[in-house]
Amino acid sequence: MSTLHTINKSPYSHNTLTSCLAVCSENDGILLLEDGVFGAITSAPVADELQKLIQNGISVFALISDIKARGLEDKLAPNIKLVDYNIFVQLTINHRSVQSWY
Amino acid sequence: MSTLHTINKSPYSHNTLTSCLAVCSENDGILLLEDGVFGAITSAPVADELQKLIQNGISVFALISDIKARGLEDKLAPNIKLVDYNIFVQLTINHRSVQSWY
Amino acid sequence: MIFSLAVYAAPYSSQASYSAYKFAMATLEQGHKLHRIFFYQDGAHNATNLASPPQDEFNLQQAWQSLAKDHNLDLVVCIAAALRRGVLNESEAKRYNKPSHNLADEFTISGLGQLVEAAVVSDRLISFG
Amino acid sequence: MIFSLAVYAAPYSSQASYSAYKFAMATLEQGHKLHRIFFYQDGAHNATNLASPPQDEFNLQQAWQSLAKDHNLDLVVCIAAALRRGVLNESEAKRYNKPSHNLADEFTISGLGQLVEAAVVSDRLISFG
Amino acid sequence: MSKKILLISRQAPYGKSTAREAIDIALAASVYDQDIGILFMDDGVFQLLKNQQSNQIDQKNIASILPALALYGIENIYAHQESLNARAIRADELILDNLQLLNNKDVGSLLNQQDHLLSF
Amino acid sequence: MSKKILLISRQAPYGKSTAREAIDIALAASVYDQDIGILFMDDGVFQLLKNQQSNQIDQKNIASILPALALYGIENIYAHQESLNARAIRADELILDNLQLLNNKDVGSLLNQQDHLLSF
Repeated sequence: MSTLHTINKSPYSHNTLTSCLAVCSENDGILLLEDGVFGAITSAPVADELQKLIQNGISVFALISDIKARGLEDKLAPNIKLVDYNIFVQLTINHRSVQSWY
Repeated sequence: MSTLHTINKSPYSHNTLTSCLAVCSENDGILLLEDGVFGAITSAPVADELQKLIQNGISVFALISDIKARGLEDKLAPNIKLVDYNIFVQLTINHRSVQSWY
Repeated sequence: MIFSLAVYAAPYSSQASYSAYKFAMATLEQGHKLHRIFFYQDGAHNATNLASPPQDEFNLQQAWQSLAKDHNLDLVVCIAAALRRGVLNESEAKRYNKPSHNLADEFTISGLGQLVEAAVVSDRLISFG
Repeated sequence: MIFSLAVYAAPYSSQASYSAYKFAMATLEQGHKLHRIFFYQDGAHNATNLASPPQDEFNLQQAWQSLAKDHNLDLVVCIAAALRRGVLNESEAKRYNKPSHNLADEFTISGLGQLVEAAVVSDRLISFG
Repeated sequence: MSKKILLISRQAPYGKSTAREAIDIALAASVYDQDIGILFMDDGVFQLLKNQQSNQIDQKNIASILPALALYGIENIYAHQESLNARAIRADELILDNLQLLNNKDVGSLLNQQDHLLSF
Repeated sequence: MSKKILLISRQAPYGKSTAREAIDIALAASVYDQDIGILFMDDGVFQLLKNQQSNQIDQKNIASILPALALYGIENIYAHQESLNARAIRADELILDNLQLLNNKDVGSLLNQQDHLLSF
């Protein structure tokens, strides 16, 4: 069984994404939303670690409406999947439980 | 003229103290209060940098009621001066203006 | 699937309540059951009927009420959180000798047990804070 | 010296309003003039008269009111912040067709200009958020 | 069938009301017949320090409330070892002596075993 | 005598209302005859990005409001260079072209020249 992690704080100002990455397991998913989507850009703190985790089987998603609202479409790191609320709901079904980091 | 900086967020979870240290100048003062007092303990992130700044003439203060409330009296880094609200008021008078970081 | 949501942040000041609202809409559109939305901590401010944002701004309190009416939703505000933050229904206002009450229609005030009960009966409990 | 304070955080949920209150007390004890305390953003929640915390907890809304009465303080809530967050006086409640109002005594609702004016006439303006 | 529910308390005491309100949920949850646990991590481990004198800031003492968790029958009380290490908090400084210490990997596994996660 | 007042806007747009409410103060302050400046630093520099489509989340567009600062006579608009660098934001991505870029040391000096600092 696996966990979906949601992150809604900027990794530039808060350490929530770092905390999440330290404990998330193979097959877990990470969804970035609200100010958490600043973690999806190439220059984000822990961007390298995020890419490494993606290679190791962790899926990383970002809410497309929050990406567009903040004008970040051209700045996204590779392998981050853009999703809408319908897919967000589906992700919560595909994982056993949801840990919201804030 | 100099600035008094106040910090009320934990440096373990927020990057406010780091931001403050990057721009504070000689003769400035830094007051830690509320959850900002976690920045006053020996193991705090940027504890080394804080000590260096103290050597360079920046004064660092922590609100004693917030230190005691959180049980941190035995864990304090050196050269951090414990102050009460009366001294806090005095510090705001001794500096030209106050920048609150949160 | 049976979903419940927990909302811990104030509307307007934080985007989290709005995200919860959009998530709630999506679960309903997909035909899932939304057992309860529980408002705790600053989430209690979602339940005031006095918020008066400018006409051209999204009014989340109203949006919750419409959604609840359309889908017969159970919107519950934690009583302890609500009392501390000044969100009262008529009976609590009387009990505490307060001059008025401000709980919006469609919301009910109840205990923390309602969050735990929601966890027990729901397949998924998603927190927004 | 002439002080003014700006309070940007909600009482109870955050310690910042309490810190502002203690700072205000200290300025008055030292004989300084406290020109104005301006409540903005979530600080607007300091001005509700409906908060009903347990008897054994510190009641910051009441504490502000006592302090204001004792020292004839000018407690001003930003109207835009207050309207969005559901803190209304009688005339705003009428204007927006709201069933009740909840602004505590000793607080007045006014515009953002009151913060700027406070900055202009005060030697020190200290923010708590 | 009882559900496995884990509360995750990550905020420091006093600066925000979150820590206090998380404990209130844990106590409320204990009366339902479920498998309830609570995990302290990140700044949440500061809640566990002895010698808190919260009367200094007119707040109720978190350290005094925490022993109620065990009294209310919550047996699974966890603390994140790396969070304690980063804050140089030793075992003898903690108010609870029935804590189970978990490393990063343990926390990951624990999360994956739960039906619901309540995060604060 | 006019006072030097600097607003410091450090929060990202949209996740919290802080960014928006800071701009409202700047605009309100402009009608008083004071020396008003505004400094964007830390996540506050994200407010300056072009191509914000905040209608996606039912909020007013910060990037559309910012040009009003100059229209309201606020001439001193600063951005913190190190904050832009850390976020890999280039000058051509910014909605304002009248920005003065300041490094760490410049910011320190700027703060020390003010009568009042309003921080958000």
